[in-house]
Formats: sequence, C-alpha cells, structure tokens
Amino acid sequence: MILVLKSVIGACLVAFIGIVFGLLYKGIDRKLHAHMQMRVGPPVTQPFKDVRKLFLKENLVPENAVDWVFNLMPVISLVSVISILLYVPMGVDPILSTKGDLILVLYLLMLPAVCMILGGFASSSPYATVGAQREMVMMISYEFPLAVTIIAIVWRLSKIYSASNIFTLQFIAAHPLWNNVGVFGVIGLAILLAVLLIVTPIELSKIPFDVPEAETEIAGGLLAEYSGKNLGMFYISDAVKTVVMASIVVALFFPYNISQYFSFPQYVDYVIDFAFFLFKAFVVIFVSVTVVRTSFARLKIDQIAHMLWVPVTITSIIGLLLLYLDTVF
Amino acid sequence: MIGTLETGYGVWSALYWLLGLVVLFIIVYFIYSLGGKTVKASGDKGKPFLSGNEMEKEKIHVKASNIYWGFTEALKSYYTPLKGGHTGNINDYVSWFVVVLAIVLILAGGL
Amino acid sequence: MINEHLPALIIGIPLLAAFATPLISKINDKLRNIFVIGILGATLCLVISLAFNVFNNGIFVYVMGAKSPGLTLPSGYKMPVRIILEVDGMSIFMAIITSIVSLLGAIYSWAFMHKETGKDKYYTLLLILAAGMFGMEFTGDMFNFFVFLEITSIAACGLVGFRINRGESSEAAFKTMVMYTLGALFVLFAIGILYGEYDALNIATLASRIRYTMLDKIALGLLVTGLAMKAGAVPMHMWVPDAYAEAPAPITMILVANSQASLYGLFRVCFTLYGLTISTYTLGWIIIILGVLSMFIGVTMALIQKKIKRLMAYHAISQTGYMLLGVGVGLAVLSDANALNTYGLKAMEGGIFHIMNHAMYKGLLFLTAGAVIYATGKRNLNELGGLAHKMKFTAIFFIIGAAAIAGLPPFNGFASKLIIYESVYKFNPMLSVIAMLVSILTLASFVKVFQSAFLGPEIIEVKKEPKSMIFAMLCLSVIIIAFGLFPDIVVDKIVAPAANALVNSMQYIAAILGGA
Amino acid sequence: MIDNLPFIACAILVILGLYTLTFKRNLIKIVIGLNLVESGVNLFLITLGYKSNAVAPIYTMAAKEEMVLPTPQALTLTSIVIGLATTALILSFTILIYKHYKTIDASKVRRLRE
Repeated sequence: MILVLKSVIGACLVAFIGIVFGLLYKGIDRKLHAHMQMRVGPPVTQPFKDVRKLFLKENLVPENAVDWVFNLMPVISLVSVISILLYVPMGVDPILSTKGDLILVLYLLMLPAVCMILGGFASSSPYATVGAQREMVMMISYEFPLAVTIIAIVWRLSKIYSASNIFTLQFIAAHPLWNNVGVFGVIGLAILLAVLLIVTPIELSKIPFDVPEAETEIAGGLLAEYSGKNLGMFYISDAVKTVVMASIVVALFFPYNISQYFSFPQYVDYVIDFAFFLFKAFVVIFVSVTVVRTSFARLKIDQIAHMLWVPVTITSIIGLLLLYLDTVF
Repeated sequence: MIGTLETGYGVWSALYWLLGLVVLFIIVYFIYSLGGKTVKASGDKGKPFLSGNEMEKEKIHVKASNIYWGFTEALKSYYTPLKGGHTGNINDYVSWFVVVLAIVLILAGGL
Repeated sequence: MINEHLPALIIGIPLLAAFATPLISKINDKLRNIFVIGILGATLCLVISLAFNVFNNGIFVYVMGAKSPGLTLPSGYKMPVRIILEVDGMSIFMAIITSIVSLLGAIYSWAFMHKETGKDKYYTLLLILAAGMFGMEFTGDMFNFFVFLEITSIAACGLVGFRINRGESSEAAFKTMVMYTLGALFVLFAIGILYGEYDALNIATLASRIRYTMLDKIALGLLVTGLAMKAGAVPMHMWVPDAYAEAPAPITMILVANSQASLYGLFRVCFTLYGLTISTYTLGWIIIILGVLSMFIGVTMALIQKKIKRLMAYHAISQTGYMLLGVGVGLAVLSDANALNTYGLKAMEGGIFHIMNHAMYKGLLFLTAGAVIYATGKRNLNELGGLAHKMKFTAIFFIIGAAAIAGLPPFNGFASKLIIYESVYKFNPMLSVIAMLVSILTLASFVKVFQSAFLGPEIIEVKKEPKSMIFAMLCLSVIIIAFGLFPDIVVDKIVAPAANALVNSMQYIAAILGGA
Repeated sequence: MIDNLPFIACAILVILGLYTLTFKRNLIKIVIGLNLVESGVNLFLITLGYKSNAVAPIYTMAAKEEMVLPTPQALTLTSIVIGLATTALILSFTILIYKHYKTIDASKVRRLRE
C-alpha cells in the first residue's frame, strides 16, 4: 500500500525532476557548446522558451500520416522515458527499487526510441522514414556493447555477492565494483566505462551520431513532419533521456555519495546526495555529450554501424574478458 | 505480492510500472493539452516535405527492402555467405541435416 | 468416470471427430464449422480438467486396456507391455498450448477459409494434427511417440500443401515432408537401437535400464538431431520458412505448436530418458549451441526478408533458440545440484515459459499476417503500405504481438526473456548478451514490418477483416497481456511444475515401475 | 561377423538412401532415397527380433515353442504402413510440382529461398 502511494507521488516527483533538469542540462550544454566554439550562445533558460513557443504553435498532421500513431507516439515517448526515472537511483534509492531491475531499464530505454521511430514512420514522409530507419539501425548496433557492459558488471558482482536482487540498480549502486576488483578488473571496468560513454551520445543521437536527424542532409529526419506540441513532446523527452542516460552511467560506475562525510540530519543528506548526483550527471553529460559533439563531425550511418559492430564490440568483449581474468587471478 | 516476478537475481512487477505509467500519462497529457490545437492539414500544407519535388503517393512510401540499408551495408561480409547458404535446394537441406547428425554423433560419442 | 479416461479421450475425441468431419460437411458447411470448434472446445475443457488433476495429484498414468501398468503377463513376466499414456507437468503444459492454439486456429479458419474449396479435408487434417500433437505429448512409449510424430508430419504437410493452385505450396510441402520423414526415420532407428538393447519401448522402463553404451550414444545423437530438426533448429531450419510461409495462416499457428511438440520430445529424451545415467554437460552444450545459432541466424535472416510470413517464420526459428538456450542451460547443470538450484531451474522455467509465450504471440502475429493477406491479397512487404488507416484492429493486435515478441514490457515475452537473461548469465555471460542482442534485432525487424505494411500513405484497397478473425486475435491478445501482467502466477502454477517434472525424472519412472 | 551381416546391410541401405537424398536432383529419385532409408530402418527392426530355427509368431498352435519376437514385427508393419502413406503423399506433391513448374529437377524447384 505504501509502495502504491510512493509510486503515485514518486511519478509526479520524477516527472518534475526529469523535465526541469533535463531542459536545464540542455540549456547548459548549449551554452558550453557555444563557449567552446567561441560564441556567446543562448541563455541557459532557452530550452524552456523553445518548448513554450512550440506549444503556442498549431499542431499539423500531414495528409498521408496515420493520425492515431502520429499523435500518440510523442505522448507515449515522454511517458515511458520519465517512467525510467522511477527505477534509477538519483543519489537516493530509486522509488520502485524492489519492483524492477537493470534489464527492465534497458528495455524501457528502447521505448522512447521506438516511439520516435514509429512516429517518424507514421508521418509517411520519405525523409522521416529514412531518419527513422537510421535510428533503428543505430539502436541495433549499440545494443551489443551496451549489453556486454551491463552483463559484465552484474556477472562480476554475482561472483562476489549471492544476493537475490543483484540485477536491481539499488544493489549495484550500493556495492560499487571498483572497490572489489584487482588490477585486471580495474582496467576492464575502465574499458567498459569508455564503451558506455561512447554509447551514451549514440543513444541520445547527438553529433557525431545524429544521423537520424541530420538537418543538413535529410531535413530534420524523423522529426521532419512534426510540429507544435508533438515536436515539443519529443523535445522534452530527448531532454529527459539525457538525464536518464547520465544517471545510469552514474549508478553503474560512480555511485559514491558524499553525505556520509557530514553529519547532517537525514533529509539534508537526501538533498546533499541529490545535489551531488546532479553534479555527477552534469560531468557525464559534459564529457560524453558536450565535448564530443563539439569536437567531431557527423559520421555516415554505415560507418556508425560498422564502428559499433566491430571495434566497439571487440573493446567491450575485451573488457568482459579482463573482468573474467580478474576472477581467475 | 501478486504480479511480482522473482527471477532469482532480479525482480519485475508490471502492475507498479503500469500505475506509474498511468499517473505519468495524466501529467503528460495535461501538459500536452496545454499546447495548440491539432489540425489535419490538407493541400500543399499537408504534403510531405520533399525539397520541392512532386511525387505520387505510391513513390513516397519507402519499401521494405530499402529499410536498414546502413545495417546490411555494414554487415555485408556476414550477409553474403548467409544468403548464399539458403539455396532452397532440397539436397542442401538434407546435407545440412547429415552434417549436424555427424557432428552431434561425434560430440555425443565423445562424452 | 470421465476423469479416469481423460488422456485417452483427449487424443481419441479429435481423432474420431476428424473422420466424422467429411460426413458432417455433406450436410452443411456451417454445421461442420460449429462441430469442429465444438470438438476442439470440448478438448480444451478436458485438457484443463486433466491439468487440475495432474497439478493436484501428480503424474497421471493411463494404461490402454488395463487398470495399472504393473500387471504381469500370463507367463509371469512382469513388465509394462501395454500402451501407456503418462501425463506429467510438462506434458500437460504442452497440451494446454496445443489445445488453445488449435481451438483458436479453427475459429479463425471460419472466415479465413470461407472462399476455399476442400474445407472438409482441411478440417479433417486440422483435427488429426491436433490429435497427433496430443499423442506426442501424452505418450509414455517411444514407438507410440514415433507413430504420433508421423501422424503430425503427414497432417501438417497435407495442410502446408493445401493450396494446390500455388506451385510454391506444393514445393514447400514436398521439402517439409522429406525433412520430416527423414527426421522421423532416424528417430525410429534410434528407437530400434534402444529396443534391441533393452527389450523395452516404454520410456520409463528404458530410462531405468539405460547403461550408456556406445549404441546408446548413437541413439541419443539420432534422437537429438531428428527432433531438433523438426523443432527447427539452425542449421536444419531451412524447411521452416518454406512451410510456415506457404501454409494458411491459422495452420501456421498450429505448426508452431507442432514444432514445439517435437521440442517437448527432445526435452523428454534428454531429461527423462538419458538424464539419470549420464553427465549431461556436453549434451547441454550441444543444445545451447543449437539454440544460440538458431537465435542469431534466425533473426538476422528475418531482418532481410521481403515476404511477411517468411519473415515471421524466421522469427519462429529465432524464438525456438531461446527455449533451447534456457532449457539447455538447465540440462548442462543437471548433475550439479547447487548450480541447478541457484540458476539452472530458473533458466529452464524461463525457457519453458517462453514456449507458451511464443505459441501465443507468434500465433497472434501469424494471424495478423493472415488478416493482411486476406484483406489485400498480397504477401510481399514491398507491395503493401498504409493498412493502419483502415485496419485499425489488426494494426493494434500486430503492435501487441510485435511488442511481445521483441520483449518490450509489460507483455509476456518480456517476462520469459527476463528470466532467461537473469539466470543464463550465471552460466556464461555471453549467452545473455547474445539473447539481448537478438531481442532488439527482433524488434527492428518487426518495426520494419509495421512500417512497410501498416504505415505510410494509403496505396492499396483493403477488405474489412471479419469478426471471427478479430475474435481469435483478440483472445490471443488478452492471453498475452494477462500473462504479461501476472507472470508470477503463470510461472508458479504451470511453468514450475513443468520444469520440475523434467528435472525429477525419478518420479516419471517410479510412476510406471512403482518405487524405483 | 556373418551374424552381423543384416545390420551391415541396413547401414548400407541407409547410407545409400542418404547419398541419393544428398546428391540426386530428380525429385522422384529423392523419394526413392527416402524409401531406401526407410527400408534400411525396417530391415533393422525386423532383424532385431530374429531367432534362428524359430517359427513366425502367428502360429500359436505350432509344435515348436520357439517363436520369433513378435513386437519388432508389429513395429515394422506399422512403420511400413506409415511409410506407404508418406510416400503416397510425397509423390502426389511431386506430381503437383511437375504441374506447376514443368520440371522435377531439385535445383530448379526452388522458388522459395533466402
């Protein structure tokens, strides 16, 4: 019963956190990106203004589009992406920590992408279709390294602990792996972290992996026909997804908290942990989104597919092997 | 607790997720309804953007075999032999069966 | 009274009804349809009542023509010689799938086959196929198993080649028949070897006598290969897309269950017949490798298919891989009690749960494919487009089925795949990784189908889908969602008994031989 | 060695059948190959029950007590009947294939591939 109440209130809470901080991070990212290019850039609150403007506009549905899919997908996309935050620790334990685990988070992470793809397809525009199929190709390509990373970490944990909830993010965050492995393990973990940091911008389809949108090439790609509030929904869900990816990286690799070094009352601890989480998430986003997208140019889709299927996959398997070696020696 | 699946190392309950989803749907739909009205466009406004080209309806639809170009292109060296292996010839079906039979017999014999 | 004879009735009623069907269709087509659906409905009721019996009272042994299996012969020789039906948790699990699928197939056929000729033969074969599958699942006798295997082969191939106006149908039926017959002959060969060595055909008796000589190894290899072929494991899978794509849609759904009946035979052989005597580690690995190959090659081939049903047929192969993987891991650790209890049993539960889920969602997908073909008359994805404008129901059912097969929460495919991932990784982490990869490739290829058939501008004329077709698809969707929301109940009530039945082969033997 | 001759014959029949199935392109020959495998298996079954100097198990009033084992004979009979059914069905498919494709060359009867 308490859990029911918790999930209702928690849902409202994560909706607020996800949307506000997602848009905020987006603003910061744009600002820093501009600074790195020696520009002034928009104000940090610009994403909020963008959303507001999109909501004022008329919502156009193209003639050939399948309306019900076309209009439903933006909403479902945002709903599903926010729901991931119910399972991800953000400094404090996740709200539904005992009701879902890491594999669930992985699958939920697919949902917003699938919604975007279906929305793009449903708009019946060739540009949108091309963009959507590229997004799908990227999804299938990064799945292997991502799965290797996650399974490797959990497998290594299961060699140390025999708890029945090893797959929950709560458990993984409470037992950081860095402390429990030898030299090989640390190298292996570092490699896996690198893989995850490569996968993050691909998951978020940011430059250099923004082939699905690629304004200069296919006119906005899978969002080509979207306008008004539908586009606004996708805009917000992209922002929330950034927070989600960052918090997954944080939970898997940097779950450390700083509240135990102070002696404040518990609710202050929560605030401190949450603030520290926001800082860690910011660092992750800065490293794997802002810096990367400033420094590289867009790749072609078959280059991305090849890169993910061969070098990145091999790297991730090497990481797994090193973790395995760590249990032997 | 009904609806909670224990997998030995993990856990999953669809009902709580759905509950969260319903709450989130209400919130998101509220935000969504704040936006401008939805219009089914017609005429020039409703045509897909094609950089100014005029196209027939049939040609606009991207066909199934053209989808996932990037994927098949990147994995060409995997797909070419695989497609070649599926000859549709009944002799080959039987040969594969015989090959697997031989391998399994060797492996099972070596137990 | 009825309770005592349930297994025999479940096989007998469809079999007798099959031969009554042509007579009844002389009277009236509608009456015949009602008769067939009624018979299959009655069979479903009997299966459910037998299921309660088995889950409450343990293994159900039925001896044809005698009260108990332990009866002595006139010469004083004590040995089970009669035809014995032995129903344990796994058998009844498979029978539940078979009966649901064949009932819905018959309902769907009402409208789907409306315009075809030769419907009396169609329904006769359908009933024989159902009876044969029940026989395979219930029998406690190796030779009987072979006979029922051949009954299903003949009925299935007759149905695959049902549309004799299409050359492709005959081609598919020919190829399938050659493969089925060849596989069944090797199964018979293995049965002969076992009989020659141990002078028995009863599975329980054989299991208690097997000493694992060289000949037994040969028999094992023959059985595994023959049955794995019929289950559609790569690289012996090439008949699967032919047969599944050319059979009428409701038949394809039943063919999936038929392949799973062979899968059941495979598991029965590995666990019950050989599980006691040998360390099954290598055997487990053989099954796992077959499973991984099936998963990966099946799905990558599916991704590039152009015909809607061929694509789904390749997915059937790839999903079979999950079952082989889950149960194979259980088999590999069968002799290691600690590993079996920590993850082996869970992996088996995942694999077995996946059998049921797969029958449901793949059935649904084939039915939607049938609806698409019915409405447009086109099989090639390149010629389709924009169906979601008019065929909203089919589109929604397709989304449900596709989400379930891709393992998106909260549908049933997710539950069983979750169990597989989270137990198999402990055996070997790469197995989980490959399973997850295959899952997303599955999603990708169904997104492709959805895009090219259902989305896009309206470019082709469609007929409205009839009510009986919608009803059958609705039933499957409801099952899928219910299993997805309450997976724990299904796992506890019917999947766990099935997994335990496979692991505890001593019980299976003791039920016949009495306190072995 | 001489006692094993029937078993060797079975093995040869099965292998010949497999050879035919693998290398012959004529669909009728493929059916023949299938029947060869079947004959091999049937021969194997019937050989299992053989006893020298025993009578067939149908003579219940025979003077000699020694009977050939009846079960393999029953099995073989069943298997022959099934084999007949499959052969008939498969040959009818061959006829249909010939009708539609105008050929029974296995390398040409492959509209279904990939």
